[in-house]
Formats: sequence, C-alpha cells, structure tokens
Amino acid sequence: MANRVAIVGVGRSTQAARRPEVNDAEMINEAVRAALEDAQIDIKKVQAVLTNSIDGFDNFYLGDCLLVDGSGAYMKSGMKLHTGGTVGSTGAIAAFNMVASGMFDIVLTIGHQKQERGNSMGTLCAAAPGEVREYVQGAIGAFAQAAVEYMQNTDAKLEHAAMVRLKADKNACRNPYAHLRLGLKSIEDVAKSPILIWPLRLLDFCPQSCGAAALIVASEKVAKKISKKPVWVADHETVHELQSEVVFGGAEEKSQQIAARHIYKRNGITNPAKDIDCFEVYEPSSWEEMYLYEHFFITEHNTGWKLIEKGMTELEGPIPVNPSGGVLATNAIGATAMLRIGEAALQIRGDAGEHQCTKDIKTTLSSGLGGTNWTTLVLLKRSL
Amino acid sequence: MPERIGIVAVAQTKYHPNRAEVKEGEMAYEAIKQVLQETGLKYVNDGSGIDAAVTCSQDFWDGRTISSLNVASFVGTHFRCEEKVASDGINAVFYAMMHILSGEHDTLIVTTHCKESQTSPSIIENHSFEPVLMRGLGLDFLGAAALQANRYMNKYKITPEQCAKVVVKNRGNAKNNPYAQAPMSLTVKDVLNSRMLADPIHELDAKPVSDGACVMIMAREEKAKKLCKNPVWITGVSNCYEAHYLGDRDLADCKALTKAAKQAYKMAGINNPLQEIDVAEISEKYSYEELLWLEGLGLCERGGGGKMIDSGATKMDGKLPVNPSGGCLSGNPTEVAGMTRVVEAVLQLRGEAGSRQVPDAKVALAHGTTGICGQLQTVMILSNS
Amino acid sequence: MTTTPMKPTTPVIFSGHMVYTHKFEAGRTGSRFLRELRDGKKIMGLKCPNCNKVHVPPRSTCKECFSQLDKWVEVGSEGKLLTYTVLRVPRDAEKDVLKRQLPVAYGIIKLDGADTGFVHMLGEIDLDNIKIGMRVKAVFREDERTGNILDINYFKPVSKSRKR
Amino acid sequence: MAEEKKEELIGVEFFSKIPYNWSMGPYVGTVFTEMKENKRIWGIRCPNCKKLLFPPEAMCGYCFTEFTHDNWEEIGDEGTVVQFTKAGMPIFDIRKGTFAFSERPLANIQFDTGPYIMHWLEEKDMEKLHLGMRVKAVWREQGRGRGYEDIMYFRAIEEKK
Repeated sequence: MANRVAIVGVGRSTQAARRPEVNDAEMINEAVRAALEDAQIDIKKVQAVLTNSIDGFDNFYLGDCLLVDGSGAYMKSGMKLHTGGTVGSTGAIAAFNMVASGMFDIVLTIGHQKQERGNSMGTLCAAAPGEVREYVQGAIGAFAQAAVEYMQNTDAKLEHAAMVRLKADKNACRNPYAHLRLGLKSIEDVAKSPILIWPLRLLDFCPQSCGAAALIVASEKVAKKISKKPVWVADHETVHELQSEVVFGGAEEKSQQIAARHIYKRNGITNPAKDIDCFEVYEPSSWEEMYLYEHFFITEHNTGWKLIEKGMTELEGPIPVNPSGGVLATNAIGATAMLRIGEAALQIRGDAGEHQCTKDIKTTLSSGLGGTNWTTLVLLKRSL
Repeated sequence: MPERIGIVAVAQTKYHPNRAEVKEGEMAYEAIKQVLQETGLKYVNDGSGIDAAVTCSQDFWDGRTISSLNVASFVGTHFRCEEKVASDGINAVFYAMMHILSGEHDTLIVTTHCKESQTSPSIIENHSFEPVLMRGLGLDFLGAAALQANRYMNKYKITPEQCAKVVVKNRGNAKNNPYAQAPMSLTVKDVLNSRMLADPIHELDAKPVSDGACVMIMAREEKAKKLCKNPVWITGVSNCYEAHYLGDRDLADCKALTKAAKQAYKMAGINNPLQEIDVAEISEKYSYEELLWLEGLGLCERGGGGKMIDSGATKMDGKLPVNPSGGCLSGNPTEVAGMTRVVEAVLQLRGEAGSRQVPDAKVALAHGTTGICGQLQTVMILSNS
Repeated sequence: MTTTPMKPTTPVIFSGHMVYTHKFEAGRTGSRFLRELRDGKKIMGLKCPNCNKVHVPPRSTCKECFSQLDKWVEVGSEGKLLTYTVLRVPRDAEKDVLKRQLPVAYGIIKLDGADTGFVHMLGEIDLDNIKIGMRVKAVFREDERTGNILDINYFKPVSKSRKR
Repeated sequence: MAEEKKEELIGVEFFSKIPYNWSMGPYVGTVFTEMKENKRIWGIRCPNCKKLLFPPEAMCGYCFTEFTHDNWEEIGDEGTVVQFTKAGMPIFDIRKGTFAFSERPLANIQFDTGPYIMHWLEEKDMEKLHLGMRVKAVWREQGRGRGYEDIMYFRAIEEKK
C-alpha cells in the first residue's frame, strides 16, 4: 500500500434479535461512540465517514444520507459502499484505501443492520433476478447441499457440525457483544435443535440480529501520535465470483482459495496455521467453517473436520478460530464482516477481554462472505 | 499529491425515456464496449489490462438485492475484485481515484447504470426519508425540492423567469449533444406555461424520467500516459454531507456544497474559481438548483444566482459556460447524473465535445448530488495539462 | 436440430413487485415524542446542553456537537411558516403513503421555542396565497391518534385577529 | 429502573410495494419467446470457452467474449435432480409480501446438456424423490411469455437404461 494504515478504534453495539429501544441512527451511534472512546479522539477529528449496510434489509434508499445524525457524518466527507454479505469488510477495505491514498488521515467506517424489521429471507432471495425469484428459497438449500457433499467426501458426521456450534457458543458466552449466548453444554444440546433442511439444524445456521460495528482507521503518522496500540493493516484482498450452480463446496477452487493464495503469496505466508495466529472467519453455517479451514489452507483438503475434532481451533487451542463466537452467534449482516476485522484487531491488542485467546496474537486473518460466494480477506499485524 | 490519477477513456449511452429493449447489464455494456475497444484493454490479472472494477448502482432502482450482479459479467468480476459505491456516480469516480492511489490496483473500469422507467421513482425516493418522522408525509424528491425552491426564491428574490432561463439554456444546449435525451427549443413562457407539479416547480423545471449508463477507465499517472495520448487528470475532489432532516437546514443555503467546493479548489490550487474554471458541468435535477449550486460553488455571490443567469455569463459564449451537455434537465438517470457530468467534463477537456465544445477548455468542474435536496454534494476539478 | 430460435419482435417485459411490510422502531426518544403527540397533543423537543438548540422533532444526538440529548422541552404548537409547497399532480409516494385528496400542501414550520424546522402538512388554507412567514397552528386528529407523525392532521393559519 | 420497563415503545409500520417492469433484453427475451411459442429451451454456447450458458447474457462472464445470434444451442427439457428441498416452514415471498407454504418440492435440476435450472417437482411425496432421478418438463398448455412460469413442473421419467 502507498501509505501505511492502522486501525486505532474499534466500536461495537450490543447485538440482539430485536433492539426496539433504539432506532437505526441511535444504534449506529452506540458503535461510533464506542469506537471514538476506544481511539480516544473526538468526532471533530474524523475527516470522512462511510456508512455501509444492505438497502434491502434496512428498507432505506440512500441509508448513509438518512443516518447522518447518528453516524457523525454531518458536514464531513463520505459515501456508502454496498456489496452483499461482505458489505462490512468492503466498507472497511474502502476506509483502508481512502487512508492509504493519502487523501484522508482519519476515516470512520460503519457497518450496521437491523434485521428485526422485515423478512430477511425475502431480501436474500431478491438477489436473484426478478424472473427467477419464484424458484429461490434462500441460501439455506445451497448450504445443505454443501454439507451433504462434505459428509460424502470425508468421515465428517453431524457431531462435527455440533462441535463447531459448541465452540461458537462457548466463545460467544465470553463475548458481551454477541447475540446468541445459549450456554450449550454438550453436543447433545446441539442435537436437540430441529433439522431445517437435512443435515442443517436450526442451530447450524446463523441468526438474524440487529447491531452495528465501527472502525476508526488512521494514517501512520496520526496512528502513532494518538494510539498506544495501533493495529496495522498488512494487506487486503477482494475476490468476487459469478453465480455457479454449486454455490458452496464443490471440487474446483473458488473465491476463498483464490483470495487466500493471492494474499498469502504477497505476504510470504507459506504455512497459514503457523504464520497466522488467529482467524476470524465468516461462517454462515457450521459446515462452512470446516470448509473454510481447508479453503484458507489451514489444513489439507477434506481434513477440516479433524481440526475441530481435536479441538485445535478452540480459544485456548494452537489455531484459534472465531474467539468472538463468529457469525453462528451474531449476524447483523451489515456489521458482520466488519466485526470479523474489529474482533481480530482487539485480539492483536490483547483487549478482547473475556474472549481473549490464550496464546499471544500478533497476526490475524479476517474473512467476509457474501454475494454469489464472494470472499474478502484482511490481514492485520501488531507491527509491520 | 505527488501522483495524479488520469481518466483515459469515457463512454455513455444515449439517454432515453424507456430502454425497454435491453437489460440493465446490456445497457451498461453498450458504453463498456466502447471504452474496451477504444483502449484495447482486457480483463486480465497480469497488470497489463484492467485490474478491477468499481461499479455504482442502487438496489432499489434495479429491483435486485445486490444490483452490481447486473453488470458483473460485463466488468470482469469472475475471480476478480469489484466494489460497489451506492451513492451518486461521481462518488464512484472519487472512490476509484482513492482505490488507485492506495496502490491496490493501477487500472480500473468504473461504471454506473440506472433505469428509472422500469419502476416508480416517487415511491423509491419516498424510501429515502426518515421513516418515523418524515416518510409518512408521502414526500418524494419533487416535494422536498419544491420546499427548497420556495425558500431560496423567497429569500433572495429569485424569479420563476430566472429559473425558466436555466431550462431554456440547458435544453437548448442539449441540441448539440447527441447523447442528450430531450433537447428542446423553448422560451421562458413555454416553461412557465407547462403544467405545475408542485409550487413553484413546473413540469419543464424538473428533470424527466430517464434510462442510461456511463463508464470510464481510470489509471495511475504513468500508466495513463501510456494508455492514451490525452489523459484528463483529476486535480481536486471532495464531498460533504448536509443534515438529513429538512427542518435542520436553511434550505436557501448549501453549506455542504460550499465546504466541498473549498476543499476541492484548495486541492486543485484554484484561488478564483470563476476565472480559472473554463467550463462547469453541474447536476441540476430542478431548474432552481443550477442557480443555488452556482452560489454554493462560489461562482457568484450569495443570492446572486438569478443575476448570474440574467447576465448570460453561463451561456455557451458567456464567461463560464455551464452545462454545455444540457445537464440533468435534458435527461439523466439519478445514479448516473453525477458521472455523466464527469464524462462531459472529460470530453470538453479532450476537445471531443463536438458541436458543444467550449473552445480550448483547460480546467473543468464536475459536480454531483445524492439524496434529498442535494444532501451529499460532490465537487471535482479536472484538467488536461 | 440447429434451427435458430425466434427473436422477440417486441421487448419482452417481466413485470413484478418487491413487497415488504416493515416495522420501524422509533426507539425510546422517538416513542416519547409520538406518545406525547397521541396522549397529550403536545409537541416535544430535545434541548442540547452544549449549543442550547432545541431540536424538533427530537433526536438523541446533536449533530453539531455530537453530545447526547436528554433534556426534554415542550414547544408551542404554533409557529412561523418557513417555506411551503402545494403538490398539484398525483405522485405515487403521496398516493401510496399519505392517501389524501389532492392538492396537498406541505410546509416547514419554526415552532415557538424550537430552533429547527418541523416538516408537516398545511390544511384549512387558501392554497393560492400561502405566505412564507405567516403563523400557523397544529390541528391534532381528534378521532384515533395512534402515536404517529400523522396524529397531527395539518397546520392551519392562525386567524389575524389574535395579534401577538 | 422499574419505571423503565413499562415504557411503551412504538414502531411505525410501512407497507412498501414497489412495481418493476424488468426488461428481459434480446437474449433472455429470445429464450422466453421460444419457451412460450415452441416449448423449447435454448442456451448460448460461448464460441471461445465452450461453456453452455443458461440463462444467457450478452457477453460470456468467464472469458469476456461477446455473443452473436448464431451461438444459440438447444438445451432440451430433460435432466437429473441434483438436489431437492421441501421447505418445512412457510417461506416469505417478496413478490407478494406474504408467507406461503411451497406445495411442491423445489429441485436443482441439471439438464442432460449441462446447464442447471431450479424448478418445482410434480411429485409432492418426499419419499418418492431421490437424488439423481430423471425428470422432464411439463409445459403449460398456453405459454404466457413469462419464461420459467411457462413450465408447470418437472415430472419423473424412467431412468435411462
């Protein structure tokens, strides 16, 4: 990148199925105030504000203009970025680019969504063109298909998906900002959850939450001046993909592998499991997390299930994945991909509180998933 | 800024009230094909072609949750990078510039498309009002603009005739623009006799429903010089948000535009905009807006918009020709309007504006607005030297 | 069979709708404002302790100084008309959302005691000589107020006789 | 505080129905016309990368070559079921704004010639369905020019010997 960029402030609003006590602007304001507090700066120092979310869920046309009061964008530069589920990470990457370009020193970027409002399934199906919408029933069918395929190709069982869900819930119970904190004790607890579409259980799929996330991104000279623990943005990568019938899983390489190869090659990462200390991945289903272990080359093809079985990716484990509880516990879709980056930054600073990993975290990789299997990756480091 | 960003190729579709015969992507492809042929660039990953895409469209206008999927195949997004800006097209150019300056990619294709005729603009615009306190009133951009027009015209004694002159000028200029949708030879009386939509805005005072797309290829300075012999440089750009609630703003004023213009002029090293700018392309969705935005841009004193149009300074032979292309009033879709202004400014600076060419234009201004009463204002200065 | 397919002679249009029912939460601040409209026929504002501006309709953040507002103030239901317009032609938004008989007049009113304008409708008014600066007064619905911005039916001119 | 709890929070409801007249364009328009007039399904074979694209677009998104009108290739209306689901719960239909049980299972069907289509299966009894079963389109008597809706559903046919 032309100029070095650091995250100096991370803000999260509490997430829940419904947040009737705040409107959208006030919910965003919670995350913005938390980020300003974390960065120890006043809103006047912020030069640009990006307000990102998915219009369909908000039912706002030009949501960034509508929420100026809450976002602090009044009389400041800014715009709205909008890609599918990756909108939070695209908004963060846009902020990194705006600062790296040298045109801005401090940029506030916000990811928010209130999914209590309308029916999310309808908006997800509306990603298909109008003439096909009668024959689309959301992404859950695609995830179910990928899960069936995974079980055929490996020895993974339903229990392994339950282990992933159990890990997510254990971590979420240590994260006050997570939405679902169920206190699941065992795999049997997960097994009680009803099957939505075989083999996917209700608990195997991400919830719909209301919440906001905010990041304050600063240039090198500003970051060193105002922050004791800036988190450096080493690299980021965006790979989109055209709609393919086998949306998830499938034999040949997809955007996840291609994005991972690009970012690893540029940063000299040969053994991700060793070179990267912690992963915050965007896993809409328990099975997808096992796929992502393989797609991000943390382990070989068809062996993702072994990692979860041996507890390697627990919070205390050698390769912690989603210490924050991940998307299975919290999914306000506009904020979700940005939370992956924010949580990773807090791990590097050691400020994650209860869900801080036991091992020392110097390098993290955050991923975003959305659209027709699009992938965004952000590599953060404690020092460049 | 040490390194400059160049626009190496531009194209736009002929704006049309109802492009019922093509899909959104195919409409955009009409323009995309021209820039690909002109530059010979391909979507390749080895740095010798187009590295990534920045698109600009709205889910509400396309009726599709992720509307960049409509152009995905045409801008080469398969296993490549694409980002969508969901504000006016000029902001996509602004973001693409920063994307290149950040070093992530060197050459970008930037597109925008919008088909207003396929849906109800009024209902969609109503969705941009705050739901609890304003949306229930059933306002859309026309109603809000009429509130601003009355306030502005009342405070500075701007007359309906002066607003009508803007329409006469712009629709007349459009006769020289093959891409314009609705060129017209009008008199002030014609405009004032057209049906009243919402006091004081007559039918001809407002921009018509329009379909269209435009596209440009942008590159880092050293690559831009290789790609074309006369790249146009973006020397200054900024944008700024006004308040959302109409009651929070003095609608006779446009503080956000003034701030954005100041920052853009400072970046471009412009001290006296009226002297140093040779041609201006301003986003005027309603006739009064051209006068108000002229004041905000510092091209005339506060309240002097009426005198400026009376003086003829903004005519083609005036001191500062404004909207030689015919502007939004002669037909531009909402999302596309801002980028069309940039495209027209580039054509002026490359001397390719045909019969609407402002002779030896060196510095051009392009301006775009997003939202109710131009809540997000974007100002861009371009030059060909 | 490699016979070529038939090209459409006229554009093939696939018409449809996107239909949502959405419930927008007003939040604690917004709900208080709407409750006061419904129960007390009162228009409330929030005063910023820092820049002493009374925001009507109320919002919990002052956009100028970003401080959080919680000092409720009742403002008058009468005020000065800052600007207006009269919608003469049918618009889908008005037809779908407001459903009132055209022409409909809108106005921005600076209520006594408020520092920001209040966007609403005008009624019981001669549409052809509405004057900016005239004084208008809120007329609340008497039948069923539901805690909605439309609990105020419209603002009507204050008769000249009562000079202030 | 206790007083806080019973504070009445208000939500404002909006029923938003936005009309769209999407144009199908020359390529998908051709497919819809053929489905209506001749009950045949066409796709476009990309001359360069040989992918058979259904539904077609004006340009191949994989190798960026532009199509002309002689790249059409018939797809036929028989295929095998790759995946099927029967939503247990009512699904929100954004075209009508209502929740509805889908009375038929929805299947991802791969045509014999390669491309995929998502459509209804005639057989409602899930037990009688299995992955890999062969199906054939059952066409509406009088096509309405609404493309996939001119096919009522896909009916099971005997396996290929």
